[in-house]
Amino acid sequence: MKAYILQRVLSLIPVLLTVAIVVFFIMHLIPGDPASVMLGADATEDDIERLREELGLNLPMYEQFFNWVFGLLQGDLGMSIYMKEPVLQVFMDHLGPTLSLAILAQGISILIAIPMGIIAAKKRGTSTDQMFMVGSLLGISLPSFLLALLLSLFFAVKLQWFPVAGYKPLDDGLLAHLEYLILPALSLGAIQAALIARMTRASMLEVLSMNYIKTAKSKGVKEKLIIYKHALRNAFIPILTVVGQTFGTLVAGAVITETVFNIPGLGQLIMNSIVQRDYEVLQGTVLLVSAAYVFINLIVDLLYGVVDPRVRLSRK
Amino acid sequence: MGKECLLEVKNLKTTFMTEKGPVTAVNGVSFEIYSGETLGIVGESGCGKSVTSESILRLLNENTTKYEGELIYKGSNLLSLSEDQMRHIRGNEISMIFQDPMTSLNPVYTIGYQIAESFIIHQRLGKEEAYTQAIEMLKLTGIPSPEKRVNEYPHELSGGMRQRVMIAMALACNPNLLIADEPTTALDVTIQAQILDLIQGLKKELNMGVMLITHDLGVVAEVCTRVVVMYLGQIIEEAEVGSLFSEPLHPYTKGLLKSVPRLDGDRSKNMHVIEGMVPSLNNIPRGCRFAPRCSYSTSLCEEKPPELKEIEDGHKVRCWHYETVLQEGRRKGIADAVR
Amino acid sequence: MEAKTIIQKTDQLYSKNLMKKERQSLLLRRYFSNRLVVTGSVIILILSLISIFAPLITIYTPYDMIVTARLSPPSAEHFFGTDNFGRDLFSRVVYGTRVSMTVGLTVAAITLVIGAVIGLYSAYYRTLDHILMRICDGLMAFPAILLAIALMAALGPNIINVILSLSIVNTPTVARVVRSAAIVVKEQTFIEALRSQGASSWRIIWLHIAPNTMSPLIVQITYVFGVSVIIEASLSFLGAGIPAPAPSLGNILFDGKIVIFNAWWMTVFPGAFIILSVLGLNLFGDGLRDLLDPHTNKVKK
Amino acid sequence: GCSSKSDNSNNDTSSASKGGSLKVAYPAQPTSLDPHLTTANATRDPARHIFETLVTLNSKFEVTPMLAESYEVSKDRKKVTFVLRKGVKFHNGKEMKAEDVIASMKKWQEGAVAKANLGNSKWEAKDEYTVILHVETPSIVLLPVLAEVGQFAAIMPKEVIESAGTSGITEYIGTGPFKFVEWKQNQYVHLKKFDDYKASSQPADGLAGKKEALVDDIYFHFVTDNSTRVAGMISGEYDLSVMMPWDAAPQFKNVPSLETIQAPLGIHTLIFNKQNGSLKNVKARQAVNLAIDKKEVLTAAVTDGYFRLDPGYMLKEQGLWYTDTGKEIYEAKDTEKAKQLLKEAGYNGEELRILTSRDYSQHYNSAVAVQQQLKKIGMNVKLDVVDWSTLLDRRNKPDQWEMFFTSWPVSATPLQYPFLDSRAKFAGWTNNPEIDKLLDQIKAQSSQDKAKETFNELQKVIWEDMPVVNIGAYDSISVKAEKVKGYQEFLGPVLWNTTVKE
Amino acid sequence: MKLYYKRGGEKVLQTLSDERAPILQVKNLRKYFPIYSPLGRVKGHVKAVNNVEFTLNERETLGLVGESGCGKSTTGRTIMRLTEPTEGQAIYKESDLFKLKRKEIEQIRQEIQMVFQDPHSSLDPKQTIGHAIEEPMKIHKIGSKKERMERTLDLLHKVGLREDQYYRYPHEFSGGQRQRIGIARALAVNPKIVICDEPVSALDVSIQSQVINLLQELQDNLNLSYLFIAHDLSVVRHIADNIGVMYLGHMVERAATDELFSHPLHPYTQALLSAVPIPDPKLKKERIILKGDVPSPLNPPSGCIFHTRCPHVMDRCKVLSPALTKKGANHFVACHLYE
Ligand SMILES: Nc1ncnc2c1ncn2[C@@H]1O[C@H](COP(=O)(O)OP(=O)(O)OP(=O)(O)O)[C@@H](O)[C@H]1O
Ligand SMILES: Nc1ncnc2c1ncn2[C@@H]1O[C@H](COP(=O)(O)OP(=O)(O)OP(=O)(O)O)[C@@H](O)[C@H]1O
Ligand SMILES: [Mg+2]
Ligand SMILES: [Mg+2]
Repeated sequence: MKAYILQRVLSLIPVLLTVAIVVFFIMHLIPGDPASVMLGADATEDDIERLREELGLNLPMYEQFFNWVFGLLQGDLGMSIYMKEPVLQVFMDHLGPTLSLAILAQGISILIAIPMGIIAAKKRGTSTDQMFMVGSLLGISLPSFLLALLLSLFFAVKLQWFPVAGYKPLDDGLLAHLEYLILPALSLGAIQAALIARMTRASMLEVLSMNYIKTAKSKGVKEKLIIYKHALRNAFIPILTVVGQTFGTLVAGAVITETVFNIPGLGQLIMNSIVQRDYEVLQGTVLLVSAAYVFINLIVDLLYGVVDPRVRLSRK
Repeated sequence: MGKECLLEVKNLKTTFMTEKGPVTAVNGVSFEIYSGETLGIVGESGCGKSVTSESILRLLNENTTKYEGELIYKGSNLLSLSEDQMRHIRGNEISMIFQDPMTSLNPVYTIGYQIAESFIIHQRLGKEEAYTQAIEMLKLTGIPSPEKRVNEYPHELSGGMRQRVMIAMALACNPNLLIADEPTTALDVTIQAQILDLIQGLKKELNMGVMLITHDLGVVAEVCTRVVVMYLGQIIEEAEVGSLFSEPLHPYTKGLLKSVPRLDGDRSKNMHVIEGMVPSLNNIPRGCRFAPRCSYSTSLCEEKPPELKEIEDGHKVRCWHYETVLQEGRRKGIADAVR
Repeated sequence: MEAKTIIQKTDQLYSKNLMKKERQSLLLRRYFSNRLVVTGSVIILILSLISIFAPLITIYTPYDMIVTARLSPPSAEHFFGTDNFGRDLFSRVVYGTRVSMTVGLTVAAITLVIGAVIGLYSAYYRTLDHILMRICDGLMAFPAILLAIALMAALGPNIINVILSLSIVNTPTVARVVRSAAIVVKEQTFIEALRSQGASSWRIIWLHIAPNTMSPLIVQITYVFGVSVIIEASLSFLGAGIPAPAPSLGNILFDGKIVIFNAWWMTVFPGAFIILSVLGLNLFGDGLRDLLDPHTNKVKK
Repeated sequence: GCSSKSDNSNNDTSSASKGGSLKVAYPAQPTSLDPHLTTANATRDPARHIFETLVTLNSKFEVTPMLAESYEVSKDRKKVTFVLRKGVKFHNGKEMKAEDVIASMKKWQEGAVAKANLGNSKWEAKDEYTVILHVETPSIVLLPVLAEVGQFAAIMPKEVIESAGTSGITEYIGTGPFKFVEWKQNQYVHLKKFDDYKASSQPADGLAGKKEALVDDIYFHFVTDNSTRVAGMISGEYDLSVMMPWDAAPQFKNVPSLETIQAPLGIHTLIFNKQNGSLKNVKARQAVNLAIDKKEVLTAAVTDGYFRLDPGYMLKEQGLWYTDTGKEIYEAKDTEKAKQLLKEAGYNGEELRILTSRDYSQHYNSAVAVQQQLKKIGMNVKLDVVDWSTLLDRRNKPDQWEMFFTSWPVSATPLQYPFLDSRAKFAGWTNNPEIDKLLDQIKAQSSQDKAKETFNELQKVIWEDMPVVNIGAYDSISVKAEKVKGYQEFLGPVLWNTTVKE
Repeated sequence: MKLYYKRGGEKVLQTLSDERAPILQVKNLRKYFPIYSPLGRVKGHVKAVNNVEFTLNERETLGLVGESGCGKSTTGRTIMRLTEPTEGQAIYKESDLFKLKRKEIEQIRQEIQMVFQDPHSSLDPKQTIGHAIEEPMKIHKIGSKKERMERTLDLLHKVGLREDQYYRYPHEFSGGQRQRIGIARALAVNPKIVICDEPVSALDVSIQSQVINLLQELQDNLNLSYLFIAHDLSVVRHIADNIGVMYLGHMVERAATDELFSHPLHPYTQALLSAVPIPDPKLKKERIILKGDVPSPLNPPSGCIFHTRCPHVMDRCKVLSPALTKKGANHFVACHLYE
């Protein structure tokens, strides 16, 4: 087990290296740099050049890359040019909102989607099934920004049930915290919910046709128990996979949601870092987000073992 | 021990609603099972053996399956029982072992739990007590160190052991009738011998009726008392084991018996062959279902489906030409004896 | 002898044609009995026709502006009203659909080819697998829309770069799907049988593994198509997609966002078209999966 | 309801309720709050509440003392003596003295604005409360530059300046009516009332005079998405929002609890690349001017009612400078002549790129409209839509563009426009010796009247040589909740003397 | 050329198989599959094939029997070089198959072909069966397009399929027919040796005999040598001239078929034979029921690999592994009982 985790952690290295290379070179290929951004629209070239030199931006690109990677190897993600804080610090400052948002979105989507998928599978072919599935299809087809816009228009502007935008940390009380996050989480979780509902249904349908379900039935187990005890747990692995993968997309989706709802999370941080060319913040953030994605999927893989004992010991 | 009739299957007809229209996989099957006997059901793949057995416990998907006929168990028709009443019978009075022990056990629960579940459902035992009982059951099936095994998962056991677990599970509540659907097909011969031995022993001990489904005539010959031969959803012959093997009345049974390779057969001869293939259920011959492959077939066979007819005491056959078959068989038998 | 072969051949020809017809009619029947695909294809067909015949069904070009008539509501003259430059919204939505469909289609085609090559080869060669899949993992771990935004920022926004960056974003998922399907196929006995006949790897990969990964691939590709339409819209929505003045559903929405309170038509129409096109594609993909998978089609209610 | 340019500056504010907090939805996050560093509005607007300058502008754009009690310009105009107000405290409790002013000015002078106008001027402390500025060449812009609002000459404690790094100060300590509390990245900047603020005794006027913090807290919430700001104002989430999208204005009219404030923002210009490409030729530029329908462009950019068709490079409000010279050229619109001029310029359908960014809708919308208009005279125009930072980078490269739109906030003098001076090397690379000469002349003039006269000449040259085209002047829209009283806008939001009635 | 056998009629007894020239000699074959730890280190080995030796003669069938997992398929696959052997030699036509280069082995595969167990997965579902049969000819560039087509049609005919089925897809065929297609495909390039890996295990009895008859017929007509892998002793008995019995990677006994069935020496062979159910209810024979399961090849028992289940186990067996020794003409056994 330990060895397995170690192996997985080691396999992170090439993945993160790919991410590092891609993010570094994309960032540095984008025209514009922090020096010109910082000095504003009317700055002269000389000023910009001077600042560039001070910030070490005039070094050859490979040199900058190796400096950065060298720092990484020592656990130093660099500094934010604007915020004058270590990237890790900046990242942590923005992690909270996104994490809350992602967890809430994922929570809502799981709570809605899994029962929906189960019911649809149980009532396969009925109108309930069709309704749920068309609903979930709509969920996939509706771009999240559109949904975000509509939700905010209706619930925040028109009904004024929720604030339009902004964020309150957990310290201000759970209720205030949630009040600001409900709409964004809904708009972010819709696609997830749709995907999970569909996966649950497909997976349940497959499991329900397995022999051991027949065995359970032949033992006289109640249908409810068959579904929730015998089938669901077996159907869980593909569901878990989707949950793990969508968790990654939540962060990406957060870019839009956080923009619309003005939540100071990683999405905003990333967008702003691109806009402001805050190289090291963007590089570090993307790297950490990617690592988190890989890490979440590692956890998902480990959860497989909890759900399914077959996975526990032997791995190919 | 008296032979009481446990289950009477009367004209069972099971129809699936499929994309291409209704498919009747089992068409008018009737037989009885008595306590203490082993009834064999044989037939080639797809002839409806499993559907018959699953129909008895009503395990098939209710949405897409239609049952007709009667299944008389203890005076009531299983087909007209409520789902709740049916659940009380399943696993408690009639239980079942499936063909493939790997896929028939739930991979995510320990075998202990899966056996204990029967006790918990039907005898309302507490968890601990149920586990103790589960260990007892495992012991009964001859699994070494059952105390340890109860906490293992199906994938940690070998095929033979898994099948023992299935048996332990099925026998947990002392059922009156055990349906074993190809219990040894997935196993090796030496393991198969172990399992069959076990079922035979337990049957005697518990005085159950056993319905053994198989396509292996060798297995039937070794363990069954009575045999039903199925072909394409119908019973074509039913008899005591002895008379079926010595005097098969249906050309198909006869062909089947001959084409089974035997350890004592003549190696130099070509193996006997039943020409042709089983037609699909969507395309059933109008007359006798076996007619297209039958060497005795006449125009009568092609026109008119024969009825299942009792020829001798307990020996039934569905064939227009059983007499010819019988006579030919007797002549051959004499010839064999002479040689 | 010759006569015999001729007869045989005509026989074959005959039965071949017959079988083809039979198969076609069966497929057709299955197709029409599958409500999902039919609905999906009708939607896609209509949208495709709209985009192909865009110049014929619009009165105005998407660029003609009458600034004085900006933001006028739907009327007989402008079915969908006008936008913030006084351009005909109907025309812009129609051309925008054209752009979205083109982007979706091209991205689908590119990812199909590249994803298939990567997926097949990494399924077949283990060492290659390690390298390629790590790269794919890396690209997948990279939040897709960010990669697209960053790429767009780096390459500059134009339709080719949109397509390019969406292709880069989507290729890893396609490659993964192909790979996992191909790994299953590769383990099947018929591949071993081919090897035992002395078949070369090229032959095995392209003539035998590839055709057998088609159905998950097709489903994934329709998904990519849908996702590309949405991401393109999102990029445009964030101001990083198809650059103006060319219309795309996303950048119409971007413009409409600000006037959402006083010009609902600038949100409703392009929004509806995006939903329709993605919905159509998803329906089509789902139905296609059912069509291609004989197991799910067995039981009918 | 909609009101005029600014809220009638109330004098009865003292009687109005004090306290409470003001939530401002601000469209952009600053890169730094160090006003010495950048001209960006996002820095200016929060920073002006924290920091103050020696002199500032009143509502008539006249230079007025602020931290200085008074100032005196020597005869030869080479020496300015500032007498500092006594007892002015920094937010850290320290009193502001001459050494702080000198340190601050030295640092400020490294910035572009100061460097261009002050050159190597020296500061000297005469005593604790007197500083003297020595300049090499006398200039009419000297004081206006010190009062400039963008990249302004903020006075900070000496220690803060000593500990500042290359990219600005790290401690935001000034003398303003509000003190800096917290900057939550991508979230808000929080300012708090500074209790020890020592206000000027003069009446409030523009940025000058008496300032009083009437609210306890100010939050500059950074809300980059325009529609979110609009929605946030409508739902009452925020109390005030500046730089609203013009298109949203009609919407606010329907909300009784909101008031719209319209204030002059500046001039809208189309900049030509005079170093590279077809527009090097003045005839081509003139053709462009003839082809552009300025009203249409401005309507597309900022919608009807928020612009003025005006050839002046200084605003009408700036009576010290304003002139409408060049009106005929500005108003001329003649497609045929434009085509003719194009032909003369030797234009052959080469692709012309308008560099623009969606980050500023007025620039982008103008570009879209102009592209259509230029097509009519046969110009092959393409839009290069990039993000703002890319635009900043690309516009410095002569081979990457032919035109771009940009606006110029109201400036105290015309000398601050970098697009005129060849020495500023500003994108577009205007290189007209005559313009340079006139600029120098203005600078050297001893009186405002003479300077204005020379400027009149300059504007004429600009309209003839057309290094840029002035499309017109336009206003910004801000929206505030009704409960916000006493708010005014002068070259940006002014939040002192403003109350929130709870 | 001398014919030894005539099927279907009187048999010409053949006595010594030495008369026939050996075509394939396998010596000292070992195949260990490494087991990796998650970190990629080798944790141990699955000893799938351990020191297997046999000779396959021209126009002869060598049967390989044993229970699931004993290494039969691995033996076959190693000879085909579908997996690389750990050790050993396979002499074919004076060259060692295991030493051939990649290109050479692709060439030699024309002469050694294989028929697989599972008729469902051994055909490409997306390829018509005509093309499937033509494929090996294409690979080895045999004949023109027309010739290939004609040969394919001929082969289809030979294996009892209709020519007009050329354009059909595998899913349109039954298991038995698919197996025939597999055989036709193996024969397309005129092989000398055909390795049949459980070609009938997946088939029903009535179909099984059709395929076996076909294989025998083709052997006679085309002078083929078969390495026939199966777990069903009664089937192997029918087709094989010599039989090797495998247990846990080892060959425990090898003899001519009749010799093996009449005088099984190894206790495992004896148990295996006794466990085969005989389709004759009158014949109640004494079965040897082995205890326990087959041990894992990852961790085989010390000494004689069979000692954990052997009814005759002696102390010696637990430590000493017996060598394959000759007991009579062409009869080899590895057991301490016979030393
Ligand atoms: N759910 C179903 N829907 C439609 N047809 C079915 C269904 N289940 C079984 N059948 C069909 O019914 C027939 C009988 O199947 P059954 O499983 O009883 O055969 P069997 O005799 O048990 O065969 P085997 O030996 O392979 O287990 C088959 O043709 C099968 O295709
Ligand atoms: N690629 C492999 N990696 C690791 N172990 C393997 C591999 N292939 C086979 N084995 C193991 O080698 C042993 C022999 O397998 P093999 O397939 O040869 O058995 P078999 O006799 O053909 O069994 P069956 O009758 O089930 O086909 C088994 O324990 C199997 O698990
Ligand atoms: Mg069955
Ligand atoms: Mg095998």
